[in-house]
Amino acid sequence: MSAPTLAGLIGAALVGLGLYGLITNPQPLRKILAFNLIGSGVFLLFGIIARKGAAAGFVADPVPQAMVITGIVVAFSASALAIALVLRLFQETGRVTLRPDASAGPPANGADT
Amino acid sequence: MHVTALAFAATAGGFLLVLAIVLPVAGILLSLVLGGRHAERIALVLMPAGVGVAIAIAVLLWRSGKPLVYGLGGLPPPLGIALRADGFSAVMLVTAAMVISAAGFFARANFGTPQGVTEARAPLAFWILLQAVWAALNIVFLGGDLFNLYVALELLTFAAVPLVCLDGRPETLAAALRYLLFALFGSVFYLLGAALLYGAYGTLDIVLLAARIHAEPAVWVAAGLMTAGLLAKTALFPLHLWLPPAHANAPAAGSAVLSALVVKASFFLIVRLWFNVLPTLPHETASAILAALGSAAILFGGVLALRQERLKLLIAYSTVAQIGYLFLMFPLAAGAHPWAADAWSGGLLQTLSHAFAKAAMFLAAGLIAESLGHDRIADLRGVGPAMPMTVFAFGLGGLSLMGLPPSSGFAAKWLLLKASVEAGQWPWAVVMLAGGLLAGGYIYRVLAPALSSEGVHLKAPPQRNREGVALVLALVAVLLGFAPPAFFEFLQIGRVAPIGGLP
Amino acid sequence: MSLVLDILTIMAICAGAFFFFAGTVGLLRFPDALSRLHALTKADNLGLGLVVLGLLPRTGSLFASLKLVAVWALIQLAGATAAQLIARAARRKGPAP
Amino acid sequence: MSVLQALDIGLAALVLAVAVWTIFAREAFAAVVGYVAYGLLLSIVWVRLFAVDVALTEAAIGSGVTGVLLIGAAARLREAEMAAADEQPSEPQRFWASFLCVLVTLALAGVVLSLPDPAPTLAPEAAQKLAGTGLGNPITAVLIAFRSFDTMLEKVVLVLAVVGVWSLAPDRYWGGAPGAPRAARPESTLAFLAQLLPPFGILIGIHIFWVGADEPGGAFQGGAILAAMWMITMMARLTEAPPVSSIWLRLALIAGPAVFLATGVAGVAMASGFFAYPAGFAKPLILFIEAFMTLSIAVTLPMLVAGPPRRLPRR
Repeated sequence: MSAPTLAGLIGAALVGLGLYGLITNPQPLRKILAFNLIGSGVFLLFGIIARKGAAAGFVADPVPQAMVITGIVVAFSASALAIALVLRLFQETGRVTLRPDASAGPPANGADT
Repeated sequence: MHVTALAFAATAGGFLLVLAIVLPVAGILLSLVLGGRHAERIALVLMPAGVGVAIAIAVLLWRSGKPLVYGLGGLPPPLGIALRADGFSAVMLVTAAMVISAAGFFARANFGTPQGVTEARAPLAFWILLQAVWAALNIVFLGGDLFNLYVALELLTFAAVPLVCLDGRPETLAAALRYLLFALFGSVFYLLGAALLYGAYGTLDIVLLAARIHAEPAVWVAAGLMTAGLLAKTALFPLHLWLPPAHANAPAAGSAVLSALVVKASFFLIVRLWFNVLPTLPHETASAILAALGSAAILFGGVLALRQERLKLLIAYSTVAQIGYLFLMFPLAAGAHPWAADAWSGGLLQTLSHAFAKAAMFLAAGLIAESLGHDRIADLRGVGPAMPMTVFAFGLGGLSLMGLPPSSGFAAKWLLLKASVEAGQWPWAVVMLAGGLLAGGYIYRVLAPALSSEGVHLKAPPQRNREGVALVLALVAVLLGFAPPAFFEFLQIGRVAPIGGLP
Repeated sequence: MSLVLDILTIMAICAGAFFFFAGTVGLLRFPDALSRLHALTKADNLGLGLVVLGLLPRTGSLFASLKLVAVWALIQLAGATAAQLIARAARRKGPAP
Repeated sequence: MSVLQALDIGLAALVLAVAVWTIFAREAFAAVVGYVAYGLLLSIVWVRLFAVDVALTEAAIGSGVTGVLLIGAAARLREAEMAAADEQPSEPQRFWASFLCVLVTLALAGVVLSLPDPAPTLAPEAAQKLAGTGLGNPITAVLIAFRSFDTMLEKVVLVLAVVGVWSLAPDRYWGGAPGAPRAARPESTLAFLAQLLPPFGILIGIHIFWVGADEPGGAFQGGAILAAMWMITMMARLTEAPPVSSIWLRLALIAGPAVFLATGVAGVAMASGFFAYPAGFAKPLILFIEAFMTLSIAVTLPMLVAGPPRRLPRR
């Protein structure tokens, strides 16, 4: 049970757990949390591939590790945009729900630019 | 390996590929710093230049007959990233440049910075996001590395989501949030598949992967995850819930770009994945599943479009249906059969014709909604005589969706039809005909009241040049139907002959 | 000489672990937020101090030991501030949290 | 079963336990607090995978700044939770979701275990090309020299996220400043921390950026620490966010990607192509680009946490 194999199992479990949270939890904030969980599971996967790819004097393959750093920053900006949307939705409607209300389209009377 | 040397000789026109990306990215950065009216001017200057670069790439590719390649950082893959342009990407580059330029010129009236204000929120955001969508599309069409394509997909998502809720109404915020969650789910599963491919083969470059991949569990799971992720972003049938509210609520120019191009980017990657990365994989079952989902999308989208009371929602559901046609290409275009080339050309032409036709229809619907103050289909009586050019553009676009003879939609569907009959897979043919009937149904539902002769009161008569933009797009959708056979050979450039053959 | 240092390290780290354990038990057993905070901050800071003390002889260079002490000082600072803020929030929210 | 293996198994169990808590906790605030702890535990897992750069990034951005974002949102959304209580998915939906997730997990675990153990790697190529860049840290070399297009794009993604967040503001607030205004007399203990910490934080941030060329560290990690220092002063109301229309803020936001793009384009003339560095000048150029990247990150992250503009612009 070397560290990479263990981390691989954790990564797979995190992806499954995050997917469950993303599907079943109705609250958008919890869905964003679940999305971050899946993201960290995927990055763990890159991590063990890097560790198993240790060669040429490096303790790990630098290319997937660089991808993980880029991935973490992109995942953060995704969470930032999603959180800003949730807060604005809460500010506008007082509720935070993804359920489309009756008129999912533009209002019947307002001119739509 | 001979493949590496052959595939990565940086061709002469390589720098054009870089220019196609640097222009919009520089535009984004300059527009944010200069702000105000400069953002609009920068965008309107860069767009024609971008169309020129895209056409130059297409001409160069046509003359060389081989995909253009450019290694970034002076490093060939696998360590560096390569940009590749083949027939499909060159054609999509030109389409993206034209549709975005049209949307930009159309949107000048809605998103001009008002007088007396140095800078307003919606105009600045719109022009930056429009250039960002364009930059992301160019990178998706030219990217040669799967992780680079992941970052491009994220750039596309961050540019498209704020476009949906640009006017800030509550239902647009809910639609944008649902779109963002689906898009994030899609890109994280795409990344998961890419991670598995890197773990198995040590590279993420498309050409190198194609040479190394053979059928094994890791590749099947990776392909399944990546396809599922990309299907969520393409809004194919079971995963289409986010599309109608998102595309219907965006501003007119925004929904034209979203429906015509943004949805096609992830479809482009599915084609890249199954035809360029995994040609050596037995694909019968996967293609059958994709085509079955496509058929369900055609029928489901068509029926739902028939039942909509708002014009923009009807067009959005028609997008869900027309996307289904694209996936009929997978079982027919794969394999070294005589009809494969026709199916490939048919699928690509359907992508182009839907891009132009749907952009024209959304712009026309935007004009109608502005002039009448609403877009309820029931109350569209007499809008035809009042706004002839707009309704004519809408009708031409509808022609292409229905697949009636003079339009490119007809040529694309005819090629797919011919291929499915030759291949003996007749269910796809039946579905296509049913889809055509449904499309006819919902287009008729709009045109019948519109062309009735009753007078209607227009709040504000539409501007002539904006109607012209919608009409030009619709005409291009029709003219593509008369494309010479050379055009279809152009589409074949860079297409990986399946089962182990490489260009 | 190194034997004495080793014994010192083992002793210090065991004591530190014990204080961490005590802090956690305090967190679980004590009735209200303020007493839990009390248990946590006291036990954990002391525990951390002992663990750092135990590790000091084992670090190779002086610079690494300074880094360890800096880590301990920063955690003290952050811990104290956080405890203050939580205590103020708990008191403002009402007697029985 | 060496002690390290025991540590690994314990750590793995702890990470999974906190992750389960994050998904199944009843209250959103409790889940978010669990997520921050989960992020820090994950950083230790990254250290065990010999990825110290990634551990730094995960701790600073993955759980630190994301944690601030989520805690702020969870605090504000507490009262909205009651409304969403009635939308819990039905039993059959829950069953099918868990069935699908178990399937995905097992397939993934099976495939991950079957991946070749000495995995095919790009380490030899990276080592060979590392000398050309004059850098010691291979990850910084991959980020800024070999796959620089990814990193530049990712900086543009950050700028775009800021534009997206700003575009969510109501029209009347455009030109105003996001976040809370500066308090007249900030006197809480947070103000004390916000006065004492930043000098050390800025020093450490710049050190981590500078040392990133040869040791674990770099622009992202250093920039994140500098961003944290600015955020703590903003949270303590010692400083306030600049207005959205301020030219300096926008220049700082685009400094990173703009310099990266300009150097890349200059590479076509001076070196062998786009994003190529002239032979002898790789390291100074890379540090030059990284300096502006650190500045951009140190400004972008707080702007993303501060959110859209919330105050009227001062005429």
